[in-house]
Amino acid sequence: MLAPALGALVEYADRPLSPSTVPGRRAGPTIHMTSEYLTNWFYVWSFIVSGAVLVVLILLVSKLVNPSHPTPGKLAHYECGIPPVGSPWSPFAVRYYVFALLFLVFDVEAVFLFPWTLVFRTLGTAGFIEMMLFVAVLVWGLVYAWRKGALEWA
Amino acid sequence: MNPLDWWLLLAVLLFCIGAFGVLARRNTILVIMSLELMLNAVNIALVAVAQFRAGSAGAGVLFSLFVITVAAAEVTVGLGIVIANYRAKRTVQADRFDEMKG
Amino acid sequence: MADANNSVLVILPGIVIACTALLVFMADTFVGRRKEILPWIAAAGLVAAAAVAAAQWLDVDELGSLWDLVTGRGSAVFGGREGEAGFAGMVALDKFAFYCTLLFCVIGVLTIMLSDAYMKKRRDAMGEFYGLLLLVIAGMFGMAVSTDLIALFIAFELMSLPTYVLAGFLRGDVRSGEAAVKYFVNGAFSSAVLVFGLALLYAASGQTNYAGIAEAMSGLGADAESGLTVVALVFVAVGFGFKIAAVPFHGWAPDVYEGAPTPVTAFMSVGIKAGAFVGFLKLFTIAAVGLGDIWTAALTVLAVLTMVVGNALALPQRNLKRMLAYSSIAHAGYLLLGLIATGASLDSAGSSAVLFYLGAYTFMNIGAFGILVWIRNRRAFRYGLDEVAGLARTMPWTAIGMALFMVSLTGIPPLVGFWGKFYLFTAIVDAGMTWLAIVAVVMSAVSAYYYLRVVWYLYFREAPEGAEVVADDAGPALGSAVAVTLAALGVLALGLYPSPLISAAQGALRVLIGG
Amino acid sequence: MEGTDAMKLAVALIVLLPLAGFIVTLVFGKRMGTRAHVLPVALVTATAVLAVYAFEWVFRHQEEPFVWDAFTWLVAGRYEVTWGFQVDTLTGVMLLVVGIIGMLVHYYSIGYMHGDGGYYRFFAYLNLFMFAMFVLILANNFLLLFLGWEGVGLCSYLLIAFWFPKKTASQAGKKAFLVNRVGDFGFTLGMLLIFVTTGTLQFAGVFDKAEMIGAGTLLWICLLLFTGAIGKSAQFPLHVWLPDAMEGPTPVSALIHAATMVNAGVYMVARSYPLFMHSNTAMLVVMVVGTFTAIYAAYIAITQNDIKKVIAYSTVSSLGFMFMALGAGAWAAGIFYLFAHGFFKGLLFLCSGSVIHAMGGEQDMRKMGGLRTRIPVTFWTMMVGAVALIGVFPFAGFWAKDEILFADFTHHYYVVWVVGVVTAFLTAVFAFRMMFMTFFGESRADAEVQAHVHESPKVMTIPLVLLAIPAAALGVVVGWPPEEGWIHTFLEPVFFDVEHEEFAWLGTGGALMAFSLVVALVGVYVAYVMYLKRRELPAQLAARVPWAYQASLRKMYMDEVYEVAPIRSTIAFSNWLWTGFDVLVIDGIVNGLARLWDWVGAALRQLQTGRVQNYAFGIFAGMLALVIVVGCIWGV
Repeated sequence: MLAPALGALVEYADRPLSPSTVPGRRAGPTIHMTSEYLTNWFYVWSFIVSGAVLVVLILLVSKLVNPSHPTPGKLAHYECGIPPVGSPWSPFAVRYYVFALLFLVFDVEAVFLFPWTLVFRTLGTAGFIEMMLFVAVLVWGLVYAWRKGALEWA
Repeated sequence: MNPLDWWLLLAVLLFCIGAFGVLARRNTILVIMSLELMLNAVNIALVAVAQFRAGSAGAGVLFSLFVITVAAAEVTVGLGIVIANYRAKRTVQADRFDEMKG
Repeated sequence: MADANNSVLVILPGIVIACTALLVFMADTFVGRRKEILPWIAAAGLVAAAAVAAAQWLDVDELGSLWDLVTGRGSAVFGGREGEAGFAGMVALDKFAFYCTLLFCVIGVLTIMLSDAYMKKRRDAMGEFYGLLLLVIAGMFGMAVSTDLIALFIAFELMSLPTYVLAGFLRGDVRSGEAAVKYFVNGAFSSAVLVFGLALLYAASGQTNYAGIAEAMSGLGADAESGLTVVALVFVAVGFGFKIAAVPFHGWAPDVYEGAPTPVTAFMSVGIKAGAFVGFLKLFTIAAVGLGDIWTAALTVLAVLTMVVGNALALPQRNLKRMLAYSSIAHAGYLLLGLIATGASLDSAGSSAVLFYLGAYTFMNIGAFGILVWIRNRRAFRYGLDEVAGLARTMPWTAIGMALFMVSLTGIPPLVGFWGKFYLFTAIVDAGMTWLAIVAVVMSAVSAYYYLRVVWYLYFREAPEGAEVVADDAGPALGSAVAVTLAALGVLALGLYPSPLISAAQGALRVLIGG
Repeated sequence: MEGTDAMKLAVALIVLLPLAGFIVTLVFGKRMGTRAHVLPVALVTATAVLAVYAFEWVFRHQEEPFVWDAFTWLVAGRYEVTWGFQVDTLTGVMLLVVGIIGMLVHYYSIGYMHGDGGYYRFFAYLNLFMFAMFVLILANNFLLLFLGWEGVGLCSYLLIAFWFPKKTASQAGKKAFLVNRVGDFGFTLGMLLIFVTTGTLQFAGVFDKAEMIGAGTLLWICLLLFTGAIGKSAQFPLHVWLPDAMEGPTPVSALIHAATMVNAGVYMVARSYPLFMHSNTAMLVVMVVGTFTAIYAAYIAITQNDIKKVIAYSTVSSLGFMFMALGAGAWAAGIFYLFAHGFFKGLLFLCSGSVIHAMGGEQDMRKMGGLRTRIPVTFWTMMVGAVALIGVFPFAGFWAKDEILFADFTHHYYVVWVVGVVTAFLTAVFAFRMMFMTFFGESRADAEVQAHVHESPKVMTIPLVLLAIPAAALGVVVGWPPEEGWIHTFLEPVFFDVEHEEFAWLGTGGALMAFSLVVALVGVYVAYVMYLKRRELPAQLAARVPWAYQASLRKMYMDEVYEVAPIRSTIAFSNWLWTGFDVLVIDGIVNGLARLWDWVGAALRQLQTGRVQNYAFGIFAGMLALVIVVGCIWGV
């Protein structure tokens, strides 16, 4: 049911708004397509509408509508359906998160290696050296973490 | 309307859902997840533009790569802060951090 | 990668700073207890970076001396008028970037001095503190040199992420932690908005390079001012407005400033603001130069709100740190006038006024916060206004310094704060927005009330009972003293003779806008 | 032009010496202890000599004022601000007033402040004040003038609150500060407007363009500048700070709040003569405000019992007189009055200080009386001052006041003239009420105060005598003959083409002169009847039955108050003005502004909830709002 609504939206948004728009000026197919969607106000309205609906309304309505007769039972937060017993964190050693974070960082930084491999030949030595420097910095970070004792269970 | 608009619309919706999560969720972990959602919306937009829009297409892809990595760094810092606070305050509820106001 | 070496040269100062950061981190794990060396390494790195930047200028410039260079006299500019571009036009080290590099190094060194006694109390954290500080400064440098959306985004995040940690780096201190959480959540949120804005800018122009964007936009002619561009620029303005704590994106600022360690607060209120301003100044004035009327409209709304709300909220504050936080919000409002002036008139006067004000503000605000650090170093101090009552008798010189900075922040001649406002306001008047100038003048008149109230307490109030208790951060604090003294001298000297700085700022802008 | 180099040196020293005195005294004063005054006094003496030299120079070069751009403060595009000085005849007059009175007050202070805790601080502030005041009058552009303007203001607050442990003192200082904010704000806007319209702040540049400025803009400029003058020169409704400023040490009251700083407003308006000249409306405003203030303050002065408060209100009244003159187009007369007023009002203040000194700090005139014989020097000098104030032939006030009234009359401002005459009458009444209550009749002080009554030391009395001379003779010297007196020809170059009325001895002029003289004397007589004549009676009674003495004495007061109905109503009215209007309404407005902002701030504070996500929500909502606003500005 969203589509027709948006369709209407687009109809509304597509009408020429900016008086300064001169329909005559078109230069080349790309720009043609470009000015087609650049001149419409689709974005303004879609932002305002979806933003307002999704955020403002939900927040405010939930604030206004719900009667607040707080009781201990109601105040218990219910992220996972049942009132949590104790802290959800207790089972895990904090170390676990440190490892998780370290892994996350080094794992994701590796993403730069893939495009590099694609253009490795064209880049040549300079590119190789640069990537080695990049890796060196990462290693440097790892060594730091190790020196700081982040890698030991304690 | 041309396909790029639909992609951008998707990005916008995803972005707003993420924003909603940031604003509405009380648990900081979930807030950080919502932040990632917003950044992924950005990635969709970037890749879509790189796909459909004339101009320097490669830039968009490159940009999205950087967004991904920065997002990782961001979540790392965020979780680190949350952990540190959990140690001090024994809570991850965002609305419990209101000691300073006015 | 033909210009690889050249590119490296262009960002060499930044590389120096970053490498120093890595060095500090590593040294931290090796020096054991002798951590006093770390601040020296950090400071040396900053000085080296400044020296490198200056050297790069001197060897290509026909400029006679470094002085001519700093004062902006002389004709030639590094590598011609455009400055030296690198990494396929992603960065450019021009005179503008040079001015900013020097400014950032000054800010960094002052902050390092300021944190002297403070960090001696917290040896274990020294490594993180100075390393992260350097990383932030490297990010600020990136903001100054970047001429591409991608580079801008990376620099922006490099500037932001370590700051979140710095804000909360008093582990175990609840307020500091709270500051970190607030800063992080809001910061990450707004930078997501920013990067979405950048993406849309890319969508609108198909380019990420500033020059390319400007070209594409001008190619579109009137179509450029479309909904897409409006949203894009507004989003960029939001991310930017957050960093400079412009209303209504300011909510975090007072809490974070209050909770964060005071040296960090001092640095944030000056450095981050400067970094954000120079970065976006470049973006708006090069990439979005043709769309001036759009972002000018957005910034005008922000400026008025920021000046009014910032000052109004500073009035009732009785906690000096918090008062200064709101005051720095208000000053962000004044600074916005400069950008607006440039956007409205395409004249460089406004932007150069911004650069000048950033320099002036550095001395005023670091000085003001430095005084707080210094007092706390001498006696028990919770940053309460009543606690400084009658300080003129117990600590006369401190009181004089505080009074000096407050008066300068108010903008009363002959101190540097006055000239800062003078240039901003005249610029906005020349841009034909006299009403904005009037708002600003009214607001500075209001600000006089809470700034001079401090002076009033210092000199004409009886000291509270038992003021002479043991200090919170007792210990030798030569660094803080030197920092405050330098700041005071800067405020005085530049107040009596601002010409060098202003002409330097104008020289820096000549590169971006044909001022 | 001969001697300019010497002149440059003189001007530079005039500015620099007091500054040096301030710095040195502030830093080393504590160590100098009781000799802290030596350096500042010496320097100020030198300054005064130089000031006289500068005056003499300009006396020789009346047509070609001395202009010197010492050094360019900042060169930035078209904005060029210089440390530029200018000495024309108007400045010359101011130099005499500031230099000489300033020097005498310094000497006087040696005795008056002797043994005070903040001895060195006091002299340091005084020197700083001299510096700022000289900058103010020597400046050749509005910005530098404003710098001095703020400087004297700062010193004024510092010195009013000099005894700040006294709550009232610090309150008074704060009040002065707040009230002046309002004025300075107007002044700032005025400067901004001038800069916007003429593109410069140099006097010469601005005044050259004066004709070109549109009438509306010019009116605004003048009114804004005048707002500044109202604040600084304590005109209604911003006069409230001056009476309270009496909390400061008496030498301060004499120097800053009578002779020099409060004249800054008058000077600034006179300096902007070329601007005001072209805006009749502005002139009218100036005249009306001045006239009203004159009579209003005179009314209040009648019921004051604090000797310093009487003189303070009389100062407000006199300043009103000056603005009345400027507004009525009698520019030279106004400056003439300023010139004379500086001397005799300063004299009066110093004398009151000497009286207070003699009475061991007592300021209430009801506890004085009969001091005539006890402190003769003070008495005679103060008598000179009072006579000069009320304008008795041939003392200084006479000529000045008379020219103003003459101008009012001949320029057909008859109402103003009448008000002026009434004011003159009231002035005579309260001045001599003060004299009689203080110096004549029986002493009403308690015994042990009586015992210690003593004439002040030489260092205080000599300045009194030195001030009494000009207070007496100045009028004849510079003001004779009326309307063609030396002061007129001297100020000719500054106030060019002001039309002159012919002063006919056997015509309007003479008649008016005689009339106002009579009025003054009547006033004196009334005061005599009310506050002196009915005193012998209780004196004789007291000789026989001491217990009846007190009772009858109080009864006497009742009689004095109630016997004459018009006086009663007058007193009631002035009481109402003083307590009701001043204290309630005007203070209310001043404090109200501050409170309003506090309130706004408090309201906005509610939004600062400290919740992370409320801030984030603020960001998001602001983002949407911005999109809408900019979208509406720009596409639709």
